[in-house]
Amino acid sequence: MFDHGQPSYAEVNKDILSTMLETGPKYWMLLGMTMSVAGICFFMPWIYQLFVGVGAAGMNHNAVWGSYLSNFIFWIGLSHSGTLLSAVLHITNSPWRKSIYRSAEAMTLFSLMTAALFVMVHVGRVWFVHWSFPIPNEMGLWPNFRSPLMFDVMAITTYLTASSIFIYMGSVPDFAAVRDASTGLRRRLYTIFSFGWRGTAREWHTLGWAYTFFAVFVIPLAVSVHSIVSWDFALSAVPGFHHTIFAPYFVCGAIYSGTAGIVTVMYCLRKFLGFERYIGQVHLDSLGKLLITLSLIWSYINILELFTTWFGGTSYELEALSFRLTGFYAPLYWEMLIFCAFVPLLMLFKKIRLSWNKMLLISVLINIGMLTERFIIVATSQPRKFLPGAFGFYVPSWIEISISVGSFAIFVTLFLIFIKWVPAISIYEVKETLKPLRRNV
Amino acid sequence: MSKISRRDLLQYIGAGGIGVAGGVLYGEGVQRKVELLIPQVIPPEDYSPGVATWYNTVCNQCSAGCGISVRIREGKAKKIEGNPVHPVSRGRLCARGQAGLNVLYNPDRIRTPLQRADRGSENTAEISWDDALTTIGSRIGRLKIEGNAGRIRLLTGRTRGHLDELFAQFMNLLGSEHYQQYDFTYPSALAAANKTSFGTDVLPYYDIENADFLLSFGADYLGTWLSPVHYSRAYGNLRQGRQGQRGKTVQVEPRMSLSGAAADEWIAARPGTEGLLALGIAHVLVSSGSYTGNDRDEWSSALQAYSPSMVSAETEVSEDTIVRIAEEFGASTASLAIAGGATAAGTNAVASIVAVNALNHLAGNLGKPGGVILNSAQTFPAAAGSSPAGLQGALDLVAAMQAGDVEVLLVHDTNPVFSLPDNVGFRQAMENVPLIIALSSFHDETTVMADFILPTNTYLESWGDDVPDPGVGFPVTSLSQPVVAPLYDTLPVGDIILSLARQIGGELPIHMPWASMEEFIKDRWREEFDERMSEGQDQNFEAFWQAVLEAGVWGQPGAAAGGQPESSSSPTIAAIADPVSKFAGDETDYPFVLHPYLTATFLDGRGANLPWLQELPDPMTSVVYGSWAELNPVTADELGIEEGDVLEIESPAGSIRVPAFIFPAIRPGVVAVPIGQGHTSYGRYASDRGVNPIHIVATLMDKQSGDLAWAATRVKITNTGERLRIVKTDGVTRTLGRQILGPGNDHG
Amino acid sequence: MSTFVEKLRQYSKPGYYDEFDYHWTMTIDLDRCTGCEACVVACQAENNLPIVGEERFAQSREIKWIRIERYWEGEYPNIKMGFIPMLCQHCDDAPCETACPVYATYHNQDGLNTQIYNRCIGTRTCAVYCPYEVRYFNWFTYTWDEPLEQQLNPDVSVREKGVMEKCTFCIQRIRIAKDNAKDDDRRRVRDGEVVPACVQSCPTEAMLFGNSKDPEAKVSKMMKNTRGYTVLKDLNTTPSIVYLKKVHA
Amino acid sequence: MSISVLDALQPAKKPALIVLVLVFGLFVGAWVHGKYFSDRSPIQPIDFSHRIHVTDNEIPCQHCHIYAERTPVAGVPSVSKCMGCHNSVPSVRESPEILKLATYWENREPIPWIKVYDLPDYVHFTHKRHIKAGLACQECHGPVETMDRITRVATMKMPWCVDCHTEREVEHGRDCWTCHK
Amino acid sequence: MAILGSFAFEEDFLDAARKLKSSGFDKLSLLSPLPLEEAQELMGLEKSPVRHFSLAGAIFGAIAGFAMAVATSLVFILPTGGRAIITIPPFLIITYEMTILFGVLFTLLGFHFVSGLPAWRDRPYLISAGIDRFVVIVEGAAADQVARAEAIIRDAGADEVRHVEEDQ
Repeated sequence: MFDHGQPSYAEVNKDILSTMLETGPKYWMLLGMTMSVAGICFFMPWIYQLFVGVGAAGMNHNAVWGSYLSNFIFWIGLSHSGTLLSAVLHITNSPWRKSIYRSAEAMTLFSLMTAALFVMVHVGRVWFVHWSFPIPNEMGLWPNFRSPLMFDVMAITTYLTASSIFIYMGSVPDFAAVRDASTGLRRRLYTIFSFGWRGTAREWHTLGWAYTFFAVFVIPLAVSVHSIVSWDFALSAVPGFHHTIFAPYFVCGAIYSGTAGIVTVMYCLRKFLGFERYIGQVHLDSLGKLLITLSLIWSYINILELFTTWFGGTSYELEALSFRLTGFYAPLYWEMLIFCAFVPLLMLFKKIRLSWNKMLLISVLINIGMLTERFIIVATSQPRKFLPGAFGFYVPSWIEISISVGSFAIFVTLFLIFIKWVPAISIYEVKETLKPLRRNV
Repeated sequence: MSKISRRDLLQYIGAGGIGVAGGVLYGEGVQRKVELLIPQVIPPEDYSPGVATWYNTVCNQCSAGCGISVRIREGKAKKIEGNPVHPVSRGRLCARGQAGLNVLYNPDRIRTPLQRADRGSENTAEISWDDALTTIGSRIGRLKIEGNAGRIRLLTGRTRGHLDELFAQFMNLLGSEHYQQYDFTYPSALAAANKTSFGTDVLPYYDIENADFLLSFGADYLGTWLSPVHYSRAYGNLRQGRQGQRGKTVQVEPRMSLSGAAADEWIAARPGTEGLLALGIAHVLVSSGSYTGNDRDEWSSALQAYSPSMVSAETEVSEDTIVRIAEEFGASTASLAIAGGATAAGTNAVASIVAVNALNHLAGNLGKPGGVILNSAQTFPAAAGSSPAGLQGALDLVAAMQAGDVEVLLVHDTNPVFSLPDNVGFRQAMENVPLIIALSSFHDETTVMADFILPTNTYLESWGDDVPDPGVGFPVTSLSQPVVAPLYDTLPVGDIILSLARQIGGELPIHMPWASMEEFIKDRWREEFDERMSEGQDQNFEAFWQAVLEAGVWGQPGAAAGGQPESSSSPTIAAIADPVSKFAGDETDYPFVLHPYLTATFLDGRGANLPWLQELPDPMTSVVYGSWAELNPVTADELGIEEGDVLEIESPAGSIRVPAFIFPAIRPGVVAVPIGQGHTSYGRYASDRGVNPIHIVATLMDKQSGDLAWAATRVKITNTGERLRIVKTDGVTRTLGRQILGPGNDHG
Repeated sequence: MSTFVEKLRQYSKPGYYDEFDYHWTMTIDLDRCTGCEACVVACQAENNLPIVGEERFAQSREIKWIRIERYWEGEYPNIKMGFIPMLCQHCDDAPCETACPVYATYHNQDGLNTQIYNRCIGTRTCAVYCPYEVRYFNWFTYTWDEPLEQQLNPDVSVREKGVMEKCTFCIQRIRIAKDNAKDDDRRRVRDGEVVPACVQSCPTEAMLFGNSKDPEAKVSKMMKNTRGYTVLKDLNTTPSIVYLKKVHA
Repeated sequence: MSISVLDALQPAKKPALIVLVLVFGLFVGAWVHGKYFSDRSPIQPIDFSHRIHVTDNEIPCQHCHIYAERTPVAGVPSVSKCMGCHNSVPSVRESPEILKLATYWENREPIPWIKVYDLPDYVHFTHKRHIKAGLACQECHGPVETMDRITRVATMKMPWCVDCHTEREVEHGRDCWTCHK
Repeated sequence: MAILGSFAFEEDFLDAARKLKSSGFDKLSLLSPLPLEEAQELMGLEKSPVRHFSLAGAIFGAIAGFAMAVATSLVFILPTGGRAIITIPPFLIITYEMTILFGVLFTLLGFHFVSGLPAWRDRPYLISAGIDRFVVIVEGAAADQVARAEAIIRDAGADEVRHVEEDQ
């Protein structure tokens, strides 16, 4: 479990809390950089777009959905690693979960927030977006619960709420640890954050039960969220969207890209926060195996999609398929296949699986591939719908590309803020994995 | 609660104050902008806010003369529709007609009289009407006194009705006989050929509505030819208007037009040989015994030379097709042949049309339903009838201008600089004219050469009347009235002429005593009403006038048409001649035939400044905003040309650069370029957009009619290697086996 | 209570809506249609469609509630062109309607597929779901060069950026006709009293509009024509526009 | 050593109170604005009194608002209409407000009345239908006959319209396309 | 008066707790830096009542979700896509999401309710309990019992014992 020998309890506290409490100039520089990138690349173009209209993006009549939505799915997908994986591993009691789940859950939260931002960027009149929430408004008119988009609204808000609660509750004992390690304002703040946690048997017991229930709720929720996102597409008759396989496809793809995301985040935590002691090869190995499995499922579903489309043989689907495979965006399609289906097979070799740098590369490639996948779904299906006369074309504008880049900066910014507010590794759960101290050993 | 210190209290008060102020500001901020409720000072009698009223008038967007109804709300024109009681439009209207609102509310309209120091430039100075009319009036008056009135010329577009009479009278009183019309779209050759065949140059009524078999040689009767709205309505009836009887249409033209697309059969005969094809069909009609008239022998000998085999070799239409069409044509109860477009724009246009007329003779459909019905030259109220003079007239004018014989040129409603080939040199010749006055609503290419621009009211702001040409088989006169108050400091063209007459003085104001065009028209109508119609009617003139004004049209549906057409075939037989067109340019140097065509949207370019029309996808290609050159896919393949490749199209008379468009329904060896774009000056929507193919047309002429043979130019094509994106709405133009055009109708 | 249960039962029935006396229907005879595009301009004039400009046109941002699609059949010289006017089909089972999260588009009691501009938040889902691609999005707030705005029809809202729009079967004309009918104490408008701008303008009378619930209406009779078909029938959208197939002689 | 959340919260009490006061102030401000400074009762260019015209002189509404029963718009009387009566009412001819009217008339200028009831452009309301349905003007415009200066009494927001339509069971009165198009 | 005993080793701590319990000290708090099953067993904690909250929340959410979907679609009768006004399949999705949402929210509520957090009142605590010490707190011991409790704690091997005044 621990590559460099077992630390003592006190060392665990010290190691983990120090990353939070001690802040160097590098951190501020990095934070400043990501914040400015987020501001310049994401918010400024968005504000411009708010003034001129969504026409600032490259979408057009033939493809009214564009990169904003593919980014939305990507981020929702990325969110699927954390909470879902954490909950599944919690239920199945996998010990290697404990040192990575906190950041994984944070990833969930922040990618969900980023995804929600993309919904805002996507819609034409964001200033009226509250009409899609089930809250009373001045028209006395409620949202349409028959709409797949409403499923989305409900699912994502629920997911966001549940994930926040999940990560928060898991952190309460750690907030107490922060409280104990600090003074002044921070101490007061963390007293409130930790609800005055003392770590009594009753508190631990209640938290344990509650946490298990959260996990039980979150697993079906996470599955439903990406299924619902897929239904935004699959419930339309659009060739390329209208597949029954879409829900499992999206869920699998989501977990796939999310898991790859965890590898990336793990690498960064290890590298920049010095968690070598807590994040070790066992994690890498386990995640590598998981990735291979997911990659194979993903490939299988892709083959299935091609096969059913070909086998169905309708003109609509075949045209959309041939555009995808051979049309303007074909290079992207093949790039996606290489990154998501073939490159991950390298992880079959244990040597590669245990190499941090190679795993980082593979995980980043997988996520590039998954981002492409979402773009391909959105961009190659809509312009080839039913009426050939309305066939068209969609190329993202600079605004869209900039906003996509900016979204990564937002994500990193949120993450950077997170590691200064919440212990990036669960302190008490790491302690659980240590061999208990015996007086006479 | 612990005691509140003074400091704390102040803080609370401060917070509360900021809160209240913020609340007030918020309330102010979300408050709606103050809107005013402006009452009228004195409301007009028929004014109802929020309720639309319809006024009938006449469309002026082409020379068909459709009756229109304009929807007016709160004094603004909102929509133009066809006038349901008008026999030409019958309640319908084409795209161009409906875009008339863009003429009225065009942002580029000339809003005040202008004076220009240097010709061709955009720099103009505003001038008052008084100053402008005084200056112009004194110049013209001096010429008249000096006896040089012949040096005054008036050039207008197609002008009919009493405005035509006003122009004629004005020029007559001045003592100049140089009132002339030029309209690119006017079918001079058709008029000349019909004069030969039927003895009258009043355009006849082609009764497509009741025809069973319509054979069109180049005439895009659904898009641009003579009276598209009327013919479209007729076409609908021909197809599906009669129970169990569906008329058939065949179109002969090298490039599929809207009518070609609608036709059951589209025949791309070799360009310039359409007339020959007509003669070939005629030959079969006579030789097969389908024609049984007394003069069969005469026909037979006249058509002797045009055997199907010979015609087939020339036209590259198979003998079978010729025979089959002839048989169907002969066998149909009401078969009708019409000619227009490129067929009527070759060097032997008149001969070609005569050949087509021969078919009508042989089918025996003259004066019958579904055939050719002659229109009466007699109309009510009678108006002088002058016709455009075609290329010959323009050449004469150019010659006169070059020779310095023109001192004052008045131009109205025509744009010869744009719609004449460059070779004619109209623009250059205008430089020799000391004073050019444009009566115009827009800065077009001709107007920018004018020294004085007198802005005219648009047709929606003017009085007028019109005798549609071609008519509808019975006497019809439309009355147009201003439907909105003039938007700017402009005057109706008739009023300008009357004011000028007053300025010039002499006997002019005596003979032209009317204060305005309205008065003039009403006066004329009253005169004739008293003369011709008051007998046997209880109606007085005012009631009659009100009724006509309300209906927008006066007509006599029951009245006999313009008498029987020349039933004798002999003039036609005598006129049969070799109808094959000659082309400018050598076939080896210039391997392609240039096929400029009028578009349903811009016609000869006059519609190009209307944004709705610029944004209207071309019916056949879906292209908007720009020009293109159509090539057959095979030809394009051979030359390695793809859509968007910029081609240099060079004729003996000049060259243009235009992007290629691969068009599957065009004869290989023909390159078609739409007319209408390529304006250098015509407002923001038209300027610097596309090319004008008329400019590279060689100045060949049909000798008999003096009409420009605009379809008789050969060109060569070079791929410049540049690319230009063609803006169009179409994606893929094949159904891909999808049931879009109906079950079992998808041939992929 | 029983009425409540009754209502519930009614509302659980698919396809239920408070039906009125109308089911507005259009027939388009492709044998008459010549593709002249008069309808396109008529619609533009009636419904305040923007003038988008060349650049935006090139990006497929044009707004044409009715457009003509053209399809070639065959190759030169035996080539034929098929025109088909494409406008909102006012499907009874419209895919677009279920897509909208805020009810900006729904089916009203006249069998019309509505679009409420001021309710729209611009998710554009309806446009994705529409198989006929007849929903148009306002990518910008379009403006008119002065004084072209004087032409705007005051009976139709001018749309701002970020909202979807589409053919309404000229609802303003339907409303005016119904208004007139009410004034005359008639329960129904007469056949032919409501004429959308496109139908009105059609020079070949290819289009016919009316209430298909009235068996005497011209449009009901025309719908029975053996050439009648609906586009993309296999998608089961049950459109309110019946096309009449072109006759190939 | 001991822990209590309450202790930790103690220093936050004052800022929280200040924020509370601020928020309360906001509400008060908004209310005050609505009550005293809103556009519900704008000052018109002429101090026209409906009370004098309707109650004292018993002029029916549609005598002046002539378009209400036949067009979507109620319409304000034209200047000529005002003058038509006031020319023949010598008693008040010299009052300053009538003199204002006379000035407008002499200059042939319309009176720039400020709209009190203004609907957004996407609402297509018609007076005609409502008058024909037998609604009194006061149902929506309030007791105009008692007002010296006209005051907006209804919100003119959608639920206000819809409630009435529901209450009166207007046939399809809740179809969005009844008003929005 | 509360007595705090801090232990370095888990077994000593459990030992002390067991002894205290058997000696009749009921108001025990067992503080540990990580959850200890033995300690929970010792305190007699088996199934947590949180689960009732979760169930109640889920049921409430399901009913509320479905009811919301049905009720709001009846406010305005706006048919879409030929579907019924009350369409079961999509409403089930809403129900599903709301079930989870309220399940989670009620579980959270349950946690707070059962665990007694956030704790408003002052409670004895040792910082080391959050790091590496196991702490036994005996509360509510009568004055005469304090010494006995302390003896038990010390016997078990506590490395530190403290007395803290409780505020009542």
